[in-house]
Amino acid sequence: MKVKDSARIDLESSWQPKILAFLCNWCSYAGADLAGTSRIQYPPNVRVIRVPCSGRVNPLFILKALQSGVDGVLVSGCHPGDCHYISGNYVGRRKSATLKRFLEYLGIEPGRVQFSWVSAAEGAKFSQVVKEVTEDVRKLGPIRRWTLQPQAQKP
Amino acid sequence: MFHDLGDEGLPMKNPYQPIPMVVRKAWIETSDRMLRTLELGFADKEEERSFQFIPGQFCELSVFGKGEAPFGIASAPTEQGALRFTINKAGVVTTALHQVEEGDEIGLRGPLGNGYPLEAFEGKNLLVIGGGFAFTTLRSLIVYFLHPQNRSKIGDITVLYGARMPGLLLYKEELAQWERREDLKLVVTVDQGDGNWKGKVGLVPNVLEEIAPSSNDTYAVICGPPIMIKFTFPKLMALRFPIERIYTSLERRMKCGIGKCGRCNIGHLYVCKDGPVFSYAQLEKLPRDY
Amino acid sequence: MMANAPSVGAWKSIGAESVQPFSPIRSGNPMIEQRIREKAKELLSRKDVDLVIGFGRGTLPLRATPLFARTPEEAEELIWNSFCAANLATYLHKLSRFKVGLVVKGCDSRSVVALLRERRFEPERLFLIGVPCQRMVDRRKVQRVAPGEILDAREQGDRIIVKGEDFEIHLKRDEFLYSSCQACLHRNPPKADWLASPPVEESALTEAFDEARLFEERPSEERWNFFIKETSRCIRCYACREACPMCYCSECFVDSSRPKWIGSGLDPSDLAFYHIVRAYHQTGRCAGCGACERACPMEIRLSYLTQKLNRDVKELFEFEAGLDPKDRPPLSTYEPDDWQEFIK
Amino acid sequence: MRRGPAKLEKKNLKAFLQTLMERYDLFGPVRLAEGVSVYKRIDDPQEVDLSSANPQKPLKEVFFAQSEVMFRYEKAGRKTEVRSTEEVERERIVLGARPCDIAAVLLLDQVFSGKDYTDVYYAKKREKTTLIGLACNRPLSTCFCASMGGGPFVRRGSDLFWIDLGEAYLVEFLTEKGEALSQNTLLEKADASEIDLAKALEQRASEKATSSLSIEGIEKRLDEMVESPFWDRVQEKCIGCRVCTYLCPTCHCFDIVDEASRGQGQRVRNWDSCLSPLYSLETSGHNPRPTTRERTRQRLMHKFNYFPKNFGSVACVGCGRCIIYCPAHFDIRKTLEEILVP
Repeated sequence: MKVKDSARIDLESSWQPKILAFLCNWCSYAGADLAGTSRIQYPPNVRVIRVPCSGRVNPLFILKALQSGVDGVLVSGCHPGDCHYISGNYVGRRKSATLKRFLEYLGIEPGRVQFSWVSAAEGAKFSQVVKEVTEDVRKLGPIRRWTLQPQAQKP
Repeated sequence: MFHDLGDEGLPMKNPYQPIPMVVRKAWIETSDRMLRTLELGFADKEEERSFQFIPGQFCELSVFGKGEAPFGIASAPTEQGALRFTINKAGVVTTALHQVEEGDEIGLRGPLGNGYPLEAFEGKNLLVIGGGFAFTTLRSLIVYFLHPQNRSKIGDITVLYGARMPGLLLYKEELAQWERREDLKLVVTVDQGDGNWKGKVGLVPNVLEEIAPSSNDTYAVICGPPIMIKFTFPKLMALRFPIERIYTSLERRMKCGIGKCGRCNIGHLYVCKDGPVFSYAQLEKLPRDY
Repeated sequence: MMANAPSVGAWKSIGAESVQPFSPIRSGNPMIEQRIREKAKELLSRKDVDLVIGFGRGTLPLRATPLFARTPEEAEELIWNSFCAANLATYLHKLSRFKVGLVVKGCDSRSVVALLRERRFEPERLFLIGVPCQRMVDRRKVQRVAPGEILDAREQGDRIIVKGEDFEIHLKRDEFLYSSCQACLHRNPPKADWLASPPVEESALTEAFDEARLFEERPSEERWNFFIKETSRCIRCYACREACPMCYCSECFVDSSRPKWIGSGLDPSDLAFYHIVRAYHQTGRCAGCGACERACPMEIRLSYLTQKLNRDVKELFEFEAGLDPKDRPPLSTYEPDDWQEFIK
Repeated sequence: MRRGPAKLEKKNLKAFLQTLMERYDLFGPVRLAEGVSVYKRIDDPQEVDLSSANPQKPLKEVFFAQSEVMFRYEKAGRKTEVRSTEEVERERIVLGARPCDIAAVLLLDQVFSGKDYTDVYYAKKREKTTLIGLACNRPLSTCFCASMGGGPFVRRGSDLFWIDLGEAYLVEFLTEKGEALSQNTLLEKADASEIDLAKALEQRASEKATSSLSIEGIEKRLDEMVESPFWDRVQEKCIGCRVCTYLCPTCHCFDIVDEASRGQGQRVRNWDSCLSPLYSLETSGHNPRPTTRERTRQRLMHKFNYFPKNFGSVACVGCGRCIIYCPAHFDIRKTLEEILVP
């Protein structure tokens, strides 16, 4: 993943939330595309990684992104019933539900990891989702609770 | 004890810190593109002068950010100016070494390990048996003894080298040159030929049986995949090679290369420090931990 | 090392004072040990199994150790007491070629069921010697209330009597249970080929120690700080992973070099990463046996992590691991109407 | 002629440590949680905890950290600049080290000094360190130092040796390095009764830590046991974690890895363990020690056969950590007995 360095926070004042979005190839990625071609504005804070299906998103991807300093993660896939692979998004939904609740339980703020259904026709919804996620994460501020520290000094 | 260390006014040398080497040349050796040879020059002339090695020793090569791995030195001490390594692409470090370009700098620590017992070989005949990409340090050994300065130190040299397919043979141009030499008997064999292959076809143990080199006054050095060694060893026994005169170079997972980090031990010996070259007489006394 | 009061309320360290010790429930049948031995001897002498894995006497007080009996004589060494804490199902992975008689408590049996569901081994090669569990005693809790090193310990009814060089104290057994045992709702093995005693009465849900609930009541930041403080002690010995019967991946994500998910050192964020994933990978698979926490030499609190996952899985998917061998693991299936309020 | 023993009142301990910290980096046992402690760099004398027995992580960690940067590097074009981190700036003091852990460090000295190569990371720390040993007044039932040639009051390897007298520590000066601290004004002259008390404590502790296990002849015995079915039984309950090796004061295997991002990074060494399958796994997929059988054998053979062959003594000091912390309750004393009395 290339997010690691680009996600480093430079200065508090100039801070802009960095959001990583995993978009499914068939719906949400096409939705983002549509938002672009339709010239619908959305915040530039999001970096997109295209995945075959929202069910493909290994929880490790989300965790690694957060640990590497990404301020927020969005996972977006096809609406229920629309999955290109019939059930990928349903299975993914269970992973997302348990992971989200678990991270919140540990003390990762609820807004850091978010999920959405965005179809290929929903350019406007994609834009709306990105706006919301960006604003949520902006309110939370830079991720501090869980990022790599410089290697512990030798004793 | 420890408190006295360094009191002699000499700075302790850091055995973990690599020296910089420049990739002078790099080329693919085999048709499967899994073996690549790097020719490395010293970035620091001082290091070059102090770098003395014998065939059979190895170095740790570093690609910074990827890590370090051990490789037998494929060039001979008689080849001045550069070191040569042939790298089998398998893990993270070797993949990175397949990607470095000419002019890049990489790190090197060495020479490490004991090397072949050249003095013992002197005045005797030498049988070299190699299989696949384990031919690297054997090349070093052969080139060393073929050098005009050293050729007279040793009797007959017989080289038996096998690979699965013609395309997987290392150092093909050099093999062709050796073929023409009179002071070296070279037998190259492949498990399976192809349309262009005019040489021998047959497994190394069978070919060894066929050429039946004499064990009189002869040392055998054998390196290759475990399966080859397993079947060739009995043939050497049948040819009456005593185990004291059969040598091999062992491969083990290594890290430090200087006998500190554990892991490569066989019994109380460390392959990195006490090896990698062992005689079968030595190995016989050790646990079968390899 | 020495505390003045029993520290049953393990959350005291983060300020929760509301934990109540259990009301005592009947202690274990004293005949269990003998019955286990008899059964093991029978299985071994009839060659129904190659070996029986149970518990043997430890070399230290308050400890039992896994025992691998291959002959009826060795089966005489089998014991049963309140220190038989290990989840022996973890040994099944390395004994794939043998017919095994396995001594299982409720949680251990659930692990076996979950593993069978994941097709880790053929059910035919297992004989489960079920023991309805009296719940196990946490030796560390006991040591903490003792004024010195414990040199001898025995159980007497619902008491544990521990002795040291210059002390002897009597403790109420049920006040020193493992937190995972305090939380247990399935003390009877859901699957066993034979039971060493009649089933015990299960604890009522309301009585069970809900560590996760208590933790949840803390503010978010405090939760994170607690989690990090605990995991920062981790020395990456992976005892938690190895002790867990469900951790059997041929390559754990921490060991993968391509991709490399996690740094190799002791960076607190890497340690947290490891523990998040180790726990999360148990979602819908964990029997709540607490083996991970018990194995930790640095006494890192771990049970509250899997407890939360277990509770969520129950709440969201009405699933409890290892109860029914026919149930699909919840993360490998779905219902069209699964909870999704969190999705935009 | 060394100075006679001094005493340090416990009420002056913190002040004493404070004065040491002006000139030295201080290391000692620190409690991380109830029942859990480690050796750590001391930032505040308040942290030091000399009350508990051995910390979980042994003294070796002070010289051979579990995770240590060896050098940092930065890419500049096609060149790479390497900067080693081996230098140790300040003198160091380690306090509260038990005799068994110090005995273990003396073994590690042999490994890391070596005839051919000196491990500079270890050696430079070791050189700059003054070791304050702490007598064990109450050895635990798991302690078997006496069987391994040590004892609760063995002073070998200590520069200073402290004995807990209740309200004060008796302070003995054993080396020149140790004597360098003798001028500290918080150290008072010890009187005869205090020295007698220390002797009585030593007597009592030594009686408690008797050598019930003799390992005479173990190296030879193991020579004959390499292929013994014994190992099949020994390995049975091993779950393959690394507790016994990481917490062992003499185990010293390590791994070397690069941690990098975009052109800069560091080479790090981390403790490794022969009980991990990855330890000996080769890139080809071949593993010379494929099961816990070979791995547990390696652990025991290294301690009681290979190490004696290479360095003349067993690599076990009888601290008992592996017995206390093994999740499967493997007791090395029992195994040694089984090896010696088949």
